[in-house]
Amino acid sequence: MSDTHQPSKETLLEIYRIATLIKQADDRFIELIKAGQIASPYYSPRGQELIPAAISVNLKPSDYVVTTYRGIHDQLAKGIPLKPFVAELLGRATGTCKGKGGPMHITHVASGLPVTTGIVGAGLPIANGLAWAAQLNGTDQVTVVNFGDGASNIGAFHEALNLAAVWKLPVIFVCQNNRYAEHTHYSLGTGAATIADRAIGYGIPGVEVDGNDAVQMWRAARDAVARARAGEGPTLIEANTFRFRGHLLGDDSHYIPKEEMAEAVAADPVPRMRAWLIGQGHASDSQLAAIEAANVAAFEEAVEFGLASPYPDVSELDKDVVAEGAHA
Amino acid sequence: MSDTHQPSKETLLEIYRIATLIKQADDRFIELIKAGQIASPYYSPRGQELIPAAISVNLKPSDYVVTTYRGIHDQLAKGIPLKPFVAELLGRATGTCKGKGGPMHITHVASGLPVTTGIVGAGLPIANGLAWAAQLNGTDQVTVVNFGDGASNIGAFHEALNLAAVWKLPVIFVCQNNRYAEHTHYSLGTGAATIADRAIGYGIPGVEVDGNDAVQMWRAARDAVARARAGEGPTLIEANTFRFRGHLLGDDSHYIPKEEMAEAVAADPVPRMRAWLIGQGHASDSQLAAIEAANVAAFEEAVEFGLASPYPDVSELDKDVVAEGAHA
Amino acid sequence: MSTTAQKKINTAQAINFALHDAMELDRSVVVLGEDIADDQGGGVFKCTAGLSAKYGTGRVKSTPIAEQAIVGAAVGGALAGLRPVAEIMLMNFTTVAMDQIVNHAAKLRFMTGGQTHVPLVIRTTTGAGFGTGGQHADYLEAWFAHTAGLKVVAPATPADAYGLLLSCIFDDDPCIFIENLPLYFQPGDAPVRGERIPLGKAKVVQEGSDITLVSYSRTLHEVVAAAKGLAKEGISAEVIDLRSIAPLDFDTVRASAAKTGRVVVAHEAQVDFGVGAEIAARLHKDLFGTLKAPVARVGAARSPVPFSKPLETAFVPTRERILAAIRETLD
Amino acid sequence: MSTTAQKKINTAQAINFALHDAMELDRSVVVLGEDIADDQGGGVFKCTAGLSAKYGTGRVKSTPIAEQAIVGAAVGGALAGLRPVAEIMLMNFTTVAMDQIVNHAAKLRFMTGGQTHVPLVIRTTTGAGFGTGGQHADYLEAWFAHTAGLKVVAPATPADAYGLLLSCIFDDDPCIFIENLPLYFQPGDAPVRGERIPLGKAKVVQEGSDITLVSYSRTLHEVVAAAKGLAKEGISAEVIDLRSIAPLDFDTVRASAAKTGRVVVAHEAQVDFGVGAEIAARLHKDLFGTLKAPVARVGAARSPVPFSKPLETAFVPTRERILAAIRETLD
Ligand SMILES: Cc1ncc(C[n+]2csc(CCOP(=O)(O)OP(=O)(O)O)c2C)c(N)n1
Ligand SMILES: Cc1ncc(C[n+]2csc(CCOP(=O)(O)OP(=O)(O)O)c2C)c(N)n1
Ligand SMILES: [Mg+2]
Ligand SMILES: [Mg+2]
Repeated sequence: MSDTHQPSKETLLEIYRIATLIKQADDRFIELIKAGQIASPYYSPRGQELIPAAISVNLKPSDYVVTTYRGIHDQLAKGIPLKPFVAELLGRATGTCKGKGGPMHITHVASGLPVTTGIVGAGLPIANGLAWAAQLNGTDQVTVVNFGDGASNIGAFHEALNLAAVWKLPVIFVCQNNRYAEHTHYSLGTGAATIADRAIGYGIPGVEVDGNDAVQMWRAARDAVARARAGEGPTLIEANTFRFRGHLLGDDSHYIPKEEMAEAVAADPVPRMRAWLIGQGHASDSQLAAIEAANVAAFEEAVEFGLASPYPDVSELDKDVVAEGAHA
Repeated sequence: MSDTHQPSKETLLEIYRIATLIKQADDRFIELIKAGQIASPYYSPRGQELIPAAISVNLKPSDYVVTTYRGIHDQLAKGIPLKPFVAELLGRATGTCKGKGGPMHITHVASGLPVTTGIVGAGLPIANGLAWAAQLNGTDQVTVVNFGDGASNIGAFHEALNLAAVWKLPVIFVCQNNRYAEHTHYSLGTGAATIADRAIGYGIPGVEVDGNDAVQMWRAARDAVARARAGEGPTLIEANTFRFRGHLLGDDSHYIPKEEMAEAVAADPVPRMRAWLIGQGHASDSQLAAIEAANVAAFEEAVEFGLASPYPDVSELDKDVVAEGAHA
Repeated sequence: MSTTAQKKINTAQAINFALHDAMELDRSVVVLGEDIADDQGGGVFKCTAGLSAKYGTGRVKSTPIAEQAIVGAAVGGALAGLRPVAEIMLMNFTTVAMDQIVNHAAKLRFMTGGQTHVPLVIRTTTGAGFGTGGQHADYLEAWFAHTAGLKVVAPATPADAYGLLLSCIFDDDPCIFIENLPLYFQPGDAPVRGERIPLGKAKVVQEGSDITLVSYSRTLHEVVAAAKGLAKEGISAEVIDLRSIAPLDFDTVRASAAKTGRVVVAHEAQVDFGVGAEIAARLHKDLFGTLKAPVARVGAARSPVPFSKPLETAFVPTRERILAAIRETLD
Repeated sequence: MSTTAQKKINTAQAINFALHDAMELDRSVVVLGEDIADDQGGGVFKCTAGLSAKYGTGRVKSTPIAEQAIVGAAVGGALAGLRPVAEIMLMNFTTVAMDQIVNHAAKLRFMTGGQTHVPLVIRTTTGAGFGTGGQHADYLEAWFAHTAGLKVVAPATPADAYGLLLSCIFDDDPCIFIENLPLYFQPGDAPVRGERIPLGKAKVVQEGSDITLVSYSRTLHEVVAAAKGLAKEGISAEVIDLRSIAPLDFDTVRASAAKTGRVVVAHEAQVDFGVGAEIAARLHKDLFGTLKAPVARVGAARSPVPFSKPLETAFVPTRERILAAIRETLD
């Protein structure tokens, strides 16, 4: 509350660069899907861009980020290279996972993205293991694991937070609370007044922040990262946000009251941050436009790369099931 | 704290009758096991007698109690008939489960004991279902589910408390916190300062009581039962207690500091309650001795019945797998 | 057969009808699962649409994302006299609830010496084809069939889905009811209202004399298509839809195999340690020395379900792979 | 063979030795599970005794009762370069962690296109005989063997337990290592220190010419005893210990079956949809027309594990039942 520490201008611009890249990527993917280029359910992160953008500027390349089916924002923020990223969404052999993983399971180990799961809650216990390895090896690596409000109701959440607390693991649990789990509103699925309240049950700090406010989000991440690096254990961050495009593409969000949606979209965090940056004198319109244009150019190059890439050969089915040379 | 409501003398004597029956039954079972009459691991509830005794006087026969492998105290308190109870521990055809369930799985539907599980945490989600049926059918049945401190760290605990909260189920979660989960001390397995703290994460009342104090325990149970019957939803009770005889028979409790054990045994709740009843003038020594003698007589009759009962026929293996007449 | 049998409906609708009819017939039928009430859209695949509007949110409950809590509530409800139908959105998510299913639902009748029983249905869907990748399309029926106390049912048509689901709901033991995602949208003959299809009875979809083809769920349609192709070549295939995997209607399979002497079993699950193995083992035992060829098995590739379209297409037991196995068996 | 092979140790000790040797050899080997550190007694069956004292509670961690968290931590650790050995106290408790095992450990190598792999071992024990009833003694190996990406190993002797566990720990993919509770206490030849037994290789325990008996884990000992009895009658049985169920050393089984023409498979798991089915299906296919009798299968009764002693005794595949199957096969 009384924390007035501001990120530097460079940091703010980097947050904006990432957030706008996410937004642009999302728009472009939806075009590709509508054009029949991606044959898969797609879970848009529109509306949640600032959360990973403000976290990632606190992370090192060697830190880990674990995420879910709704994860392109987390992946882009962590710095996944665009070409193999787009190629993976397109199911191409040049994708990060050779096309075998797909949109729900984009991983890129070299970028610190070792696991992306389609199973609600399952990333949390795995994040503990990554953090345990870091703790044991004496590296200062931090593991950030992202999940939704709905995921906070599944058993794996509870087991993971408790274990992390008892083992004092350098892990940060980031609940991206977009108020809905598929079609179910927070209040119908979750007994807790706030997800952050649940931290009490593990004896760890629980922090509720406006995930759509870059500065607040940045501060919460900064503190949690510092705590983790100092060996003081895990933090639970509840980042309040909203999901603009339904659970998955094609979902018309009929179960969301029109006013709730309208209000959220009116407060769209990316344009809001843009206006704020200019208003605060952190950047000029043309500076930001240049960032946006650079993003678009890079992303288009990646789309071209992806579309031009071959599909994996059917023989790939037999590969990577177990170590080469071993029996499946 | 300021609650000075006292159970009636009759209620106190009934609590004592049950508690002492549990203690006697436990002693007798251990004799039977040592004599080779029961071929099974045995999980003694010695030290935890007052918890179910003080709960059960608040329950109706139609209420449900769900418990675990460490459950004979809960079953006796709920009023399981002694003969088929003992016979089940002895694996006889006359047992409540025809000898198929055994010590870890004693159930007796007619006594409101529909499920006893050997899987840590698994009783909690099932208790919700029993409570849901009562809620739907408009009966005022309450479901009490017992589990240990260790169980509060498993996913099923979390999922069950949250669902019960959201559905406002008439269920009472009783954590019998005996400080150890097998050989692991509370502090090594549990992040929470108290298990009761975890209630906050579900938006329900969490009550910590001295489970070895009959009056405190009785009050906590009374309130939770009233709340459940009134349709106000679940309560989490943390009943602090201790386990005198290790995790299972044969365990020498080497992992428990000697002083901790000595202190707990010195405060043995059953003799303590006995002394208190006499000291408070609620009963005379001879009155209590009569209760004890009646217990012993009834229990011995049950042991005789059990020992004289036949083992189930091997053909029972094919029965009760699915409904009679259906294919397994 | 009533005239409704002329109409076409799809499997998602058939399931919806069965749930409506069961709930109307018996107050003890209750439904629970993620997003299943109408305020949440009546289920992600709309199978439960209209139920909460008609029967109330007491009997039709959307749940938190908590599969252990869902199946646990169903088990407890069943112990207390309800007939819960729990939806586990996708079959891979049953992995979260295996303890409740296997250690509890399947066993409580036996472990209580018959004092209790657990009349619950777990509806779940699965199947490759929609680009969902490695964690959303597994067929795990062999696990459940391996577990004493569970029934396992996997319809291939809307009418079967309707009639088998009714039977599962009114069965007194736990049933795993396996739906298939692509089949939800495929039309078929409408069922006769209220008509239950007995569990543990296979259906001879097509009689034939040269070879027996055994399948279930979506793969059955590939098998039928393969059989059509064979017919043009003058090969007469008998096609059996198991419908129930446990209990297995082995009598029907054996009788057909005894007649044709050649058998191919096809399913979308992994071949190794799959349902085909059980059928092959039994056939070779009961018909020892009389089969004209070994029982052939066709299933998915030995890998997790892949994302990329060409891989996903090759992963499932395609018509071509089924045909190849048939030809080898006929040789 | 070194002279240590003369000494007798039991399987609990053998496992303990393997863990000690692996931890000494490689810093990346870590161990976790309920009560496994020395302050908690070194494991309920003492298999991990002395590890935390020697290697510290960083590498040897007692955990909360939270099987999803245990396996999850092992998966994550494995992704980050550790070789975690997770103890799931009893095999029935793997049901709580099936999502981590099946949807994650087994699949991540494939789903990441080979970027990652998950070199973890899940040690777990099971088996009837100690009156633990319906939820503590199931054999679930067929589930895991049905899952692409998992290895499944089930030793029958202390020396095998030692050598196979070492191989599992240093294997680059996830292994399910199945121990047997009664066998923990049965002495056998001590292993040769450091000697690994390759995964996927069966052991011909005894050569013979009249019939092939295939088994693993505790049931192997019943089979060996049965074979001894047969020898007195002049019947020569070849006994094969699979040791690994996945990958299955089918070559060894087939070669033996080709020689004897008769096969009985025995295991403590359920017969239906069990490991025996896969072996029977493959044998009949590969040796079509050459076997002298159908492959027989012996397993547990078709029920949950019962408590009462006479039922428990009859539940498991007894020597008598194995002998009966052998005689029928020899007929
Ligand atoms: C164990 C499991 N149960 C159910 C699902 C189906 N499912 C996928 S996403 C989702 C909603 C998750 O909601 P939330 O955690 O709030 O994340 P969000 O999608 O809003 O980002 C559900 C139920 C799943 N993938 N895994
Ligand atoms: C899912 C599961 N994991 C592990 C076990 C083994 N186990 C049985 S009792 C127990 C300890 C339980 O401790 P607590 O919940 O405190 O209950 P207490 O025994 O003290 O009454 C454990 C780990 C089990 N039965 N189920
Ligand atoms: Mg959400
Ligand atoms: Mg305890």
